[in-house]
Amino acid sequence: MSDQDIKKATRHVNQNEPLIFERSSPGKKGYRLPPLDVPDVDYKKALGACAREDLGSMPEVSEMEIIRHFTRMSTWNYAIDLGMYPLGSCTMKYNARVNEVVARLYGLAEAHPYQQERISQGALRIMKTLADCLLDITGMDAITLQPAAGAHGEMTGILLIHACLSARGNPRKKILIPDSAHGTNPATAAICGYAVENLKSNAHGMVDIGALEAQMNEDVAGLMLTNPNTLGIFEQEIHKIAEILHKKGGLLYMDGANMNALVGKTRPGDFGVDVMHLNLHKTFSTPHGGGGPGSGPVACKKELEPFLPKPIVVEKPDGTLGFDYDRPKSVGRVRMFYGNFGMHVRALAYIMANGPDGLRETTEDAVLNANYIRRKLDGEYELPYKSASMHEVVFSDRLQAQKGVKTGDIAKRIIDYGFHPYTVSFPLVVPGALMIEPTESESLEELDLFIDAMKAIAREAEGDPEMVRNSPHTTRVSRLDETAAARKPVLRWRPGKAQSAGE
Amino acid sequence: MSDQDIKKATRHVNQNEPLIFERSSPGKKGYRLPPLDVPDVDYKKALGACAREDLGSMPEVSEMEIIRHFTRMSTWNYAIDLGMYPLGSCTMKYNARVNEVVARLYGLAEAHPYQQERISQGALRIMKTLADCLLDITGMDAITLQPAAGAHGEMTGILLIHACLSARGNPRKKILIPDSAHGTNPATAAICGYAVENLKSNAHGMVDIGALEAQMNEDVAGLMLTNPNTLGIFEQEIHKIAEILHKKGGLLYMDGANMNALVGKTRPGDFGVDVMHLNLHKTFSTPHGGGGPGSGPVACKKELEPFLPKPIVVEKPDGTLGFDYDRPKSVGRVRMFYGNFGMHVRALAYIMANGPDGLRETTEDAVLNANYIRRKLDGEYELPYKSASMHEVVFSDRLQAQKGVKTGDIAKRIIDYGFHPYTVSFPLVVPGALMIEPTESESLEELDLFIDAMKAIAREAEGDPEMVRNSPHTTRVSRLDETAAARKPVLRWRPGKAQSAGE
Amino acid sequence: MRYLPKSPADRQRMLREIGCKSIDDLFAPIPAEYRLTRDLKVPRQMAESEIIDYFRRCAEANAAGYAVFLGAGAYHHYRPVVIDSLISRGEFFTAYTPYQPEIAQGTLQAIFEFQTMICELTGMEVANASMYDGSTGAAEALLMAARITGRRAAVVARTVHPEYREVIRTYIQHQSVPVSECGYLENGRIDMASLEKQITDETACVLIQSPNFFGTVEDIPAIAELAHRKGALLAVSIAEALSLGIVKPPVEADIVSMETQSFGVPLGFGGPYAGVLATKEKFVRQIPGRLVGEARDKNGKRGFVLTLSTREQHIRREKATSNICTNQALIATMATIYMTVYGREGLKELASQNLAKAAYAASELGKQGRILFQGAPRFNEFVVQTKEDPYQINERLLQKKMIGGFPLRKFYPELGNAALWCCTEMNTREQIDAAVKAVAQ
Amino acid sequence: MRYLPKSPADRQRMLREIGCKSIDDLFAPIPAEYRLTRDLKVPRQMAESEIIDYFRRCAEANAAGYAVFLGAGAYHHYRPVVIDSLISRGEFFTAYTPYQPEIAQGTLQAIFEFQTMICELTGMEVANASMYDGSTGAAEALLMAARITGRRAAVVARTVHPEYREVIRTYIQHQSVPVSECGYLENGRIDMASLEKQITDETACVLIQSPNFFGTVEDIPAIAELAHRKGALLAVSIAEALSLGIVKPPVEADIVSMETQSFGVPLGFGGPYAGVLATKEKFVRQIPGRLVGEARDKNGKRGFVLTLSTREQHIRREKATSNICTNQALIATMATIYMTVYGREGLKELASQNLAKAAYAASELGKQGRILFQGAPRFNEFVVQTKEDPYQINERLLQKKMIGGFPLRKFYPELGNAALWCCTEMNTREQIDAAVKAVAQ
Ligand SMILES: Cc1ncc(COP(=O)(O)O)c(C=O)c1O
Ligand SMILES: Cc1ncc(COP(=O)(O)O)c(C=O)c1O
Repeated sequence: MSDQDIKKATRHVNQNEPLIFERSSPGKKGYRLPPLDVPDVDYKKALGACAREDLGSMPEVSEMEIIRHFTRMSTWNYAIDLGMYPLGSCTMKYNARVNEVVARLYGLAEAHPYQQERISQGALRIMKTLADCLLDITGMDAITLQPAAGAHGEMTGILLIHACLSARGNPRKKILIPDSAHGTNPATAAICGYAVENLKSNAHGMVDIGALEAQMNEDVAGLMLTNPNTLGIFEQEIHKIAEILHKKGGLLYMDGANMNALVGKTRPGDFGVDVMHLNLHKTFSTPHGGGGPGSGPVACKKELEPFLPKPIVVEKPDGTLGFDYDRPKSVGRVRMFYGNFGMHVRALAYIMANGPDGLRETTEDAVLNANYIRRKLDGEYELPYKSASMHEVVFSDRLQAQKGVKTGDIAKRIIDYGFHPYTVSFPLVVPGALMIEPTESESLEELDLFIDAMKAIAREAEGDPEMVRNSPHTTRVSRLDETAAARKPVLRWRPGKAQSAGE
Repeated sequence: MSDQDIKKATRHVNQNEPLIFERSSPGKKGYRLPPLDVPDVDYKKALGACAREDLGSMPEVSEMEIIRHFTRMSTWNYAIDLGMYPLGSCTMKYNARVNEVVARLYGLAEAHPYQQERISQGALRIMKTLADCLLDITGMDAITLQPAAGAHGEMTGILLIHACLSARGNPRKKILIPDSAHGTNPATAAICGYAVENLKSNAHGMVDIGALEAQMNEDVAGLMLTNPNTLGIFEQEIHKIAEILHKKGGLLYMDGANMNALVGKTRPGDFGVDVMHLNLHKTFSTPHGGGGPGSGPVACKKELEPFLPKPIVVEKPDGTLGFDYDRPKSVGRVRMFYGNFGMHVRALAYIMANGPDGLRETTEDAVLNANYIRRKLDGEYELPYKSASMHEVVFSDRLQAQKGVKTGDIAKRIIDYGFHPYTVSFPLVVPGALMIEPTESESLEELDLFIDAMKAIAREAEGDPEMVRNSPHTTRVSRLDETAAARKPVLRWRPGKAQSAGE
Repeated sequence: MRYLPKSPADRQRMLREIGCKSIDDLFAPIPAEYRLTRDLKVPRQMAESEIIDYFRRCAEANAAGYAVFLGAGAYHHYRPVVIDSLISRGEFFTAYTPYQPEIAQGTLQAIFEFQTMICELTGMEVANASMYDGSTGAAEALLMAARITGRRAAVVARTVHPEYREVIRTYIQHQSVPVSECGYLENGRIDMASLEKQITDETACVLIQSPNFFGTVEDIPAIAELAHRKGALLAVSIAEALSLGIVKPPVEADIVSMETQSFGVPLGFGGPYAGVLATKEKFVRQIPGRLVGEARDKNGKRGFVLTLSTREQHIRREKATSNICTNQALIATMATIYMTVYGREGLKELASQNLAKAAYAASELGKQGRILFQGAPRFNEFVVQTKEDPYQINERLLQKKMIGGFPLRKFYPELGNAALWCCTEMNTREQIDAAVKAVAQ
Repeated sequence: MRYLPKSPADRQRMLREIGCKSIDDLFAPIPAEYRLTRDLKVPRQMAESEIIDYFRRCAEANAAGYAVFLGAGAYHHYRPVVIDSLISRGEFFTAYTPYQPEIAQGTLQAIFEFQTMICELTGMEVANASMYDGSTGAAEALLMAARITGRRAAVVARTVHPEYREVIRTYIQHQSVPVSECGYLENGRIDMASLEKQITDETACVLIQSPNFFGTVEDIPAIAELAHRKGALLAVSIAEALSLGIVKPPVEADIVSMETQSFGVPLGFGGPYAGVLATKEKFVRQIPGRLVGEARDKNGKRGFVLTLSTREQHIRREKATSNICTNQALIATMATIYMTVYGREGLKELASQNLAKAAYAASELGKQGRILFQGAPRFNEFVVQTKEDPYQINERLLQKKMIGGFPLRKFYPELGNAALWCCTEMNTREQIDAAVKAVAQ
């Protein structure tokens, strides 16, 4: 393999580290407790038959080893802090440090969810202010911050639809979902007791209006639409879509995962959406944390408001804030307490750092970046849909597949170039998809390096497809055997197993 | 090169990053100020001829780029947090996280040095408590926390000797310094107006008592002794040394860089030392930070107390603490304000985390680790002095040098094995020295990996000396040309210079 | 905007390359009538110092430095500082889901360790990578049991956290899994006689909590025996994870759903926390959420990967075991670090201190009121019944910067003036004595 | 002890391998009569939570949340949060001096950037990697000038920070470099006529501070001209680094010694801060402290190394340019991040806000007292002379959670009831108005 073209990364010595259990030995300690200041109690006596014998293989290590263990492991990860992370649909943007600082302020981080409202006014104010901001951003009438992630928001939203239609007289049976939709959409519909009906895209990668008209009927509760959709294409006939649904008594749900293309430029509430979720961990920059936590507020129109999960934050006559639990029509709670409050803090800090001008500029840069990549890579990679791109662009591996190089191989190879890959093989409507979402957080230099890398890989796929198929070549481990792992799953460490070579 | 024996590290993809100036472009911003709430002033008018035109090549970059810039660069560093850092004489021990937390507490981190004593009682209490602890640890009578590092402490200490001897009638002319001493010792003596006279070690690597007796006379102000010395050997005849000095009216200065071998086991004040410094950034775990900051408190016997730098912290009749500036015999200030207070906080936190039992155990483990390494490597590497080792052990490269592999080459090679090298070529009394100080912070597993690596290198030096001489082979850059760099020094970036290849 | 790494010249150059005159050209796909032509109504762009000032003011408008006697599903434990120090490394907190194992081994190994420790603590054989929290985890446990057994009903103890039960009701409302609730006895434990009657042929599982909402440790072997005898599974929800330091793990259960907040996660006004599901190996293909498994790379080196993803929504879509995608990975990592810090001995010692503190407080408060549910073992929570309205008592405590127990009337009207108190290692004897004094007043 | 990674069994095994019976065998080299047989008198081993409690109590016994009008060598500026976030990475703060460039490029490149920025800001050609602080840096500048010129005397302005002057006196006391002090004029600037007289054939350098201790910007070209005419060097000390955002750099100087505390370094009760020395290229071999230079590796790749170390103590020993070894690298990195955050435009804008705040405060306080030194430009500090004793005024301010200006009487008895006030971007108009009101009272 030639490193000639690789400008962004170099190999460097990196620490190995076993599992923490393999570091453990009896008598090492990473803690010390203060002396007990009340009479000691023999827990074995107090608990009797319920007393525990021992804690098995729980580790025994010192603080120094803990620091090294996790620090070393962290160096095996790629992260936004290290470079572009163009995972389509994931909106991997800069996670501002000030957000982390304010979320850890003592009075916020140490607030008990059941402490009296009187001593929770700061937290309530944050939730209320965030809610107000999100309502103006979405153009909706009411909101809940309770859902813990996007899929959780979807569930909440579809429950709202169910409740609303039930109140109207009939919850109906089906939810329409475009073939380009994210897997959480159909999974959500199923949890809410709806059957899923697939809706085909047209040649432009948008909802086929004719098909929608044909499929829409009194059995259909609503449509779950992502806009811009997972091809990065804005559903230009959105208003017509809403009209078709509404005319037949259905409701329009919008998956707001792609709001980073819209904030400050257009509002779902204005173009006919009835209910939607936001991903604070995408559009509003709360960190992904290796898979979570997230936060998925759900905003809706007036008619759906009575059904929102309880409690909701309300302003009381005396000007103080409080929780309203008295909501008889509510679909119920979707999570204990009030949601992922720490993410609310961060999202509000993000909004304040941006202001209206910054939010608009952010959206513009996100769309600019995606279109720049599209322009530069069009031709090198096949662009299956020619419709205008918003914040992300989806190519296919058709050209490279002719040499046996698939989207998954290209993804592995770009790791050698110092990048995290794009989203692989999604959306399903594009065979061999390369789904690229740069976000606004990438500089022109970083984008050019990415484009150069992608072009170089296209050349490599021509000249040395085998090398690409065996990539990555620069990582600690390469091409882990996922099939074997799933066939005989080893999901936990067990004592007695020798430490494996190379670790 | 074979990676067979390398168990501790693997190569992994690592980000490149140019100089920040190479990322800069006009109009990018990483800051935003609050709106000015007082009348604006045209600074050019206000400053007239003293107004600045522009800020030249100062960078213009966004926050995202700043995070990546420094995060990427950080990944090029080795650190205690990543593994063993056996730099002899440097005491690279675990830097506890709680120290960092308490040093950043608002009331401490944001205290102005000139704020009234009445609202500084917390800070003063910390300084007083630390001072008391250090006095018991050293067995001395009085202390100043003002010096900013070890060398600064040395200067303070020698000034005390000068002042004390002057008060006795004659400051004298010379300071005796063993040939194994650290470079700061003679440099300090020179700053304080003393001539330096070299004192030879004996065959055991200790002060040659006969030579000392011969060299000691009324011209000699004192002896600067490191104990254990830089060979890691405790000066067993320390009391005799003190006696010889004292008899002829000289004073004994102890360089406390190696106190990690002694804390809780013996006290310099008890074995005849008159004045000494401590390195809080060694023995007391304050972080080295890539070269600093440090803190070098100086402790002394009663007779020297009147000469301590001012101010000192005193307890007032009403029980509050304050600074005493009224010290007519003081050698003066060695630094503005009160020293590196943030390091005082950390050092005290370290002492509290340990307590008397922990401090003793720490010293024991430090000595245990060094002796374990010594036992395991003796024979593979030549041990020039056979005297017992305390917290560090010094080998020589004599065996390897026969194949042309020098201590510096072995050091480079051990980088490939995932370690930071030991201290190279110091102390000067050992030609080709390998000075190894593991500290107490290394586990048996890490020590064994180090020992295995050193043994493997010894074999490599036999079998493939060229490979060792060309190491490291696993790093981003290798064998930078220091001679060329010093011949035509480039000490700053200049605009217009193109970015260099490979970066 | 200071987060955006573009100069005006960069933007111009890019537009030129794309072939656009202005940025608005790129928004042409949005029909003109829906384009927003005004500024959003959000606060103006602020300096970092202003943002900090704003949130500091909010933090000050919240309680801080109060003595906390509240538990009830969120526990005030000491958080070792290494946790934040380590998870604040960008490599952990700014990474995504570890879809590319070559550059995500840090996250993957951490989760594998999490799974292992959860198994060790709960006595289960497999654990997943996390759920949103304990309440949603409990709901998913119940649905999982229905999938496993093919039965479509459940019995839930009334001593399960009331908000967990609300969440369960929400989750199952359109799943036709009728849920009945089972009461408790004088000793605070589940009413076994009633339970026996409530379990039918259609009962997929019995869901209990232990220690339950009253702080009482349930007799799990007995409940398991009963459930299993009737062909139902036993799902155990654990809200106070620290109890496992000294309380016997629910090895007889089929599914354990645990909230890990006690393990180093800030109270944070209720979130983010992290739930986790653990179960027997034979049920692994019905578990929702992500799983990390061991794998070998092309050179035979050990590594870790996301595995068994055919259970998940991105593969299975409407047939998935759950719709969960984003989970609580970073919080699980916090818990992993916490469990590592305390470890085998520390969790026991710490849990034992908790028990002692609560026992002391109960004995002292017992002089001012009646301690309910005395007949069964407790961990760090207990119920006090007073003559005075606990809301009134709490008002008085508040004046003294103390947050009293959780009044139970809202969820258990039959208990009258009862409140649920919690004591952890954070409550000093001094605090407890002061609280007792204030209650007595 | 929780930091120690050893089990009892590990220790036993190691002792066995070494061939010792007990750990005390290893301490045999210490003569028995000096071995400590009692516990040290230090606080008992504490839990992490206890340590935090202790320091939190100390922090509370200190002022927090006061409005600060003190400058005088330590400046209260906003610290962007990215600074602590980045320097808290273990790779920066737990690394040693970058002696092994292959695994220290992060530190080396950061310092190279620091050196470059210091050159840009000060108008010098080379800068070192840091000194302990501004006061010791000033002393080293003076000694450096003596080495360069071979002359052995110096003139120091009385408007140099009084504590800097004390440090200088300490440093030169055994170096036979007599130092005379030069007074100031009505406008706060150095007395040029007197300076002219004080410079002799033996004067190695003139050392001034600008903005000086009264906040007044000196006429550096004129002073430089005078010094150079007499064969002396000009050394300029800068205590308020932020002034360089809008104040002309001292390009005419030969040596600049700067305290960088204003650049993102916490006040921290006086330290750690970081000084830095900058000079002309031709004097580089006389500069003390570490220098980082560009280098090529064996494959031609750019990298950075410590260079010109033959000036330093570890090579030159008693002939070194200084005894400095450990410096303030991490603080220099903090300053580097700060300078990067604000950069070319931000430092100007921020400095300009500082000037405006101080101008406003001076004009308001001018109504309550006399503003001294009016004839020359100022940055963010100014001197107010009041009828009332400033210590008394400050007592009153303290009651209102404000820390007033620095009373000058201690160092400048001739100024009577004068105090040195400072306003930065941290002082809101509201604070200033409140302070003025309290002064007026
Ligand atoms: C389009 C879309 N919808 C829904 C989701 C699910 O959101 P979450 O992962 O927050 O549950 C995602 C997340 O990747 C998504 O990309
Ligand atoms: C033996 C010895 N003495 C003195 C010093 C100088 O201490 P500092 O670097 O803190 O000035 C050192 C530091 O490396 C040392 O090892």
